[in-house]
Amino acid sequence: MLLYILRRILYAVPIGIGVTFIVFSLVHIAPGDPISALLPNEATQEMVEAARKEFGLDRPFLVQYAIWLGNAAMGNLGTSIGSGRPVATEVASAVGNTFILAVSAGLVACVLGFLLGIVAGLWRDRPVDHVVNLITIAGVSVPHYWLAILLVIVFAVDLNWLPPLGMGPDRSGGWQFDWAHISHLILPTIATAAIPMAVIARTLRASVVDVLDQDFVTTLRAKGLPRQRLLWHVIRNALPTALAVMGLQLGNMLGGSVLVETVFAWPGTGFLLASAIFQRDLPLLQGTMLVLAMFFVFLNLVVDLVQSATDPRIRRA
Amino acid sequence: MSVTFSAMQAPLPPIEDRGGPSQPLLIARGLRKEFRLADGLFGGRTVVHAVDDLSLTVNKGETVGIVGESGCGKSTAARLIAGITPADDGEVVFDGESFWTPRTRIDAERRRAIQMVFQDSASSLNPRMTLTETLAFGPRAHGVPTAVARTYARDLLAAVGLPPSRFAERYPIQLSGGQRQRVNIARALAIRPRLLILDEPVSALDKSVEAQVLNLLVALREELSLSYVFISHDLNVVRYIADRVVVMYLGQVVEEATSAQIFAAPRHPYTRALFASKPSLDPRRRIEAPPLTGDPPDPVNPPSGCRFRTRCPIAEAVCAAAKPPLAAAAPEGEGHKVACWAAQPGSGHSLAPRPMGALQ
Amino acid sequence: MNALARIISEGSGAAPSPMLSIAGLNVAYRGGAGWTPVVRGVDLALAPGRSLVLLGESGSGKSVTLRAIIGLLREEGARVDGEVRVGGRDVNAMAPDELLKLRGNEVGFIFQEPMTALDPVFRIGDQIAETIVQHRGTSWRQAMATARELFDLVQIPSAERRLKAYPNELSGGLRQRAMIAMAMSCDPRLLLADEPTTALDATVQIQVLLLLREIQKERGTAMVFVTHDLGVAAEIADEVAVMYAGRIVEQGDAAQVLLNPSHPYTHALTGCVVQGSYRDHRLGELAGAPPDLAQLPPGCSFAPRCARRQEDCRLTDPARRPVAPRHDVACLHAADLPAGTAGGR
Amino acid sequence: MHGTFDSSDIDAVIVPVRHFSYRRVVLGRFMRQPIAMTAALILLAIVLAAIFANVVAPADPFQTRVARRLAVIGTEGRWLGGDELGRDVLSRLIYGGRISLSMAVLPVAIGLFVGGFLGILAGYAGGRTNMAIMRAMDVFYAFPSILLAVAIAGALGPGMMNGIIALSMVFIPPIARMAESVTTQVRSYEFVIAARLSGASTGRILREHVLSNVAGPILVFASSQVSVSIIAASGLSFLGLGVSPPYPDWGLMLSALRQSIYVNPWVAALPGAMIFICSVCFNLVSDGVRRAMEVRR
Repeated sequence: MLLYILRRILYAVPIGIGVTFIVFSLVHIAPGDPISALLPNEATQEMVEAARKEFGLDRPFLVQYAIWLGNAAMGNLGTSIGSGRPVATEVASAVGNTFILAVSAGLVACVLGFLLGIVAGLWRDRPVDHVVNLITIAGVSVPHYWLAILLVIVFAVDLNWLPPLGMGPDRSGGWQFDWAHISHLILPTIATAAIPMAVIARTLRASVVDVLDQDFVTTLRAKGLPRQRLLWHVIRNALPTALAVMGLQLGNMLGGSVLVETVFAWPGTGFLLASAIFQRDLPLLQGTMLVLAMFFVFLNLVVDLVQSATDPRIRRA
Repeated sequence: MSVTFSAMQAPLPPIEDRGGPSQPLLIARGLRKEFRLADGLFGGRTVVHAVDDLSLTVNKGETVGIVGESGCGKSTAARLIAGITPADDGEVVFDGESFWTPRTRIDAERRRAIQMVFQDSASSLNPRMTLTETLAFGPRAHGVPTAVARTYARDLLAAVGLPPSRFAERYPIQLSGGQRQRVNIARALAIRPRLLILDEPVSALDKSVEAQVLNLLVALREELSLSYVFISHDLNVVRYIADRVVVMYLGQVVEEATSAQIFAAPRHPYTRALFASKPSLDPRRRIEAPPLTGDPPDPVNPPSGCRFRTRCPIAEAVCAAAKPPLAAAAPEGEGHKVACWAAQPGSGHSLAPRPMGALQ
Repeated sequence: MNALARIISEGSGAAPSPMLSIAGLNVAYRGGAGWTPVVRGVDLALAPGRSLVLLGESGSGKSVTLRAIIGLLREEGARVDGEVRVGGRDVNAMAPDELLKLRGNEVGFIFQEPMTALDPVFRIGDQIAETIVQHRGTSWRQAMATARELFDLVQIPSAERRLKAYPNELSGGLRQRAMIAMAMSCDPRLLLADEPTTALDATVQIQVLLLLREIQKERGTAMVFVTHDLGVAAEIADEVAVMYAGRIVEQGDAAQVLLNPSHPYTHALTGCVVQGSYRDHRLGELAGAPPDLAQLPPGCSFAPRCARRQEDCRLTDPARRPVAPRHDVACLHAADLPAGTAGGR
Repeated sequence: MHGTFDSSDIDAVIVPVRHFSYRRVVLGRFMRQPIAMTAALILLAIVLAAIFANVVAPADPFQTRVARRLAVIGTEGRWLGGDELGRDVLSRLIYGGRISLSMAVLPVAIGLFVGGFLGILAGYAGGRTNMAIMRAMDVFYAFPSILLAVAIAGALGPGMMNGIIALSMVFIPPIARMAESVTTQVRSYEFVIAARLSGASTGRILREHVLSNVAGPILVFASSQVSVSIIAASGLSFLGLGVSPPYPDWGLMLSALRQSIYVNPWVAALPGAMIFICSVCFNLVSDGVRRAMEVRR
């Protein structure tokens, strides 16, 4: 088991390196001289020369990559063109905000998705299943940024129940556990959770149906086990798949947050990324991407390990 | 319906006999194959010795049966001989000419000399092809024009007992298991091989259909002067169809003899146990106690020395020390070989015959 | 029905009430066009402590009949009618909770493929213990102790370690032994086994077969054993019922049916058993394949393949009638068969 | 004649099905699903309307009218309202289908070709080729999909081509992974082994045996990605990474009309509704095809 964990971690290393390489390449696929992408337009000739030295832009591509990677490992992600502040600082302040949204939306998506999936799978082809199917088809198909706008139209503009923008009453950006803050969280949570919830539900339904079709379920019935015990077996068998899809969807929420945070002006990494794109602030884009992608790699690793811990069939592999 | 292979106009020329009747059709020497399972942290050490030093000779017109339980390596052996699975070591000589070695590949023309029929009749047929398309594929690959190959395919169907008027345009899903296996046999024969390797061809069939297919195989061998390597776990089937029998256990050959010899007087304790495990069909003469206890060991960590010793009723210290060679069993001499210390003169096993010198 | 009554009265003189009785069992599944009959009017009776082998090829309805005994089919969407009585109570009329008490408790079930029939993510010991806790209401610890004893009964070595193993960590033979332990865990009076040795290697198959025979005799458990293998049937059966196209075509004492088959199908089956060498003889063949159950021929469903068919076979579906004491055959021309053609030739 | 078996009895078992063609069976099964068929027809209508937009659309999508700025739904000549420049929203929605649907379908098509090719190659070749290709795919897989598209498009800058390139990069890896796994499976089937044994060339085996068996599942998977693609593509436009104004595109329209939700909320919701409808329909069609291809029993 320990060996297995080690191997999974070891396996994640080349993936992580590949990810950093792609992130690094982003600046170089941008049209024009990378130096102009890395510095503000009004940069002086000295600044250009200094940057050329610092980033090793006169050196071969791979050396540049090594220098950049070394800097990134030390926490130096460059300087934001837009704000002039270090990218690391910008990202650090945004990560916490995204985290709040991700946890809240993740909880909603996992719990609802899990319940809907199990119910639909157990009552396959019954009315409940059809209703869940309707909900989840809509869920996987909905453009979440549009859903966000709809929610704002209905609950903020029309009904005036909930605030349309921001993450709190003041613009400070701090988080507190009170209604003023929670009310700001509700709409972004729904918009972020919609697609992952539907994907989790659909995957879990398929998984439950799959489990129910297996021979051992007949054995369980032939043993005279009551329904609730049967349910436990089914859930336990569907669990590895459920965990895997949940982890993956949690990661995908990071991607979806770019759009939802933009709509709600939620000051997280997604919002940061959108403004980086809007201002063509490539160092900021690069830094944010690096942090998010590395987190995703880490998340995948955790999911993998948790999955293998819950599935004895792959424990020895 | 009365189409037979001999009357059929085959679009492919037969493969010329080169070595003459006394030259064995197939000689396989020292075949070896390891499968690496999960990799360890730095390169794997979990290795399954699927086939370990297998040698086999098939004479012209002969059927060699390979018997063994699941995991004994008999199916791997078949794929090694046919050259589908690359071997780690060994070579196959076909009619006096090298068929493959670990370094050489087989060219397409000579490859058709050895064909296979598999156990799973369903996955052996492309579900998207009609029977005509399936049977025409091989000849077309060898340059036969499509129209000719399709006509030939219909004749082939007739020759294995499936009237083309009703079967030619069918898909595999529309056939029963026995019918599919007939098609598989026809497909293998379509490019006129000289050796057919049959890997458990009747194991998945109902008993009543099994007999049909076995009779077909016997008739075809006669008619087309084929040779067979017939692999099965079923002793009765092997006994029926084979001239010579090879018994495998955990990747190694433990006994080899003519069908008559081995069924009359099995020498290896595993072969004996295998025979004794076969129910009698007579409720009045039942087996009282199982001849062996336990399951075959994990092929990942086979026992040292003789691999059968952990289940062997006559195992002694010498059996753990070294692997017994496959050698002529003393009294019968010619042709009956067994890998057991109890049959090797002077091996140190208490049941071993005394060395030849001492006897005279 | 009167044939049934006769079997019951003759079955075992001292014990008049049968452990199992089936009367007029019909099972149909929903097919492409309407319902497809899979079991067509099966009558059976089995006295306590006896073993009955249901013998047949794929699609003969033998496994379906077996599943009907504990009412598994209705939950799978099949249409079932007829009477299935276990210990005198009609299974098809049971309330759901009564059915739960029957299954696993009074009736044990062993499946063909222990790899897929055991839950892959639960430990073997837990899967046995949960059955015991469910039916006996013991504590988990007690149940595990019982499981431990059961492992001794089915001769699994290193029981402690094996109880904690997952199904994929055991060999095929051990898995099937564990399956038997599970089926026996509540000391059932009736054991149902669906080809329990088919997936096993020859040397392991005979071990499991003899173990099952021994346990069944020692504990006095009645058993219905489904197989396609005549040899297996010969090893374990007190009585044999041969099924073809959803019907029992021949039934009687094992020795009678296997050595003196009276139905042309049974006769042909015994003739198909591979024996000897090709040099000596050609194998007996049974031409064709079983009929499509959705489109059964009129009359006797074996008639199209029958070597002895006559005109009336295509018209009349034969009922079962005795040809000897405790030996029934459903064939219009059973009497025409030469007697004592053991082995088929 | 071999032996005594009577071939007429062999046939007694099987119901003869004449001209059983896989494609026709699948098509037949698809047409028998009312929901999937309705979705397919709606999609067809939207696509046809987009193609023949110059005939169908009631007004010029570029013509601004100050008087009709943010006109409400039902206004004469602006039946679905007017946008921030007074252009006809209905016409822009119809024309918008051209860019929005192309940006959704093209990346998946590219992903299907490139990913399908790589996956089949990796699956059939196995060994090191497989390792090299699939590990490279894993790296792209290690990004949340929309994030990767946003990052690449963000670096490349706005423009329809850039958007399509960015999205293609997103769809190649999952399609390759899918193609690899089905090909690996098909390759292990005995009919492929038998074909190899017959001496047929690799190209012939791939063409005649492998492709016909992997194409279906890969296509179905790719079709299920179109709905993801349409959401992502319009998302890029929404962020200003797709086409530039004044070209009509649903994502771009949504982004522009978002500013006016306090004035004219329901008109603002319309472009999103189009994205949603198309996405739902693509999903339903894909589900329908998958169900039609499922082997019964």
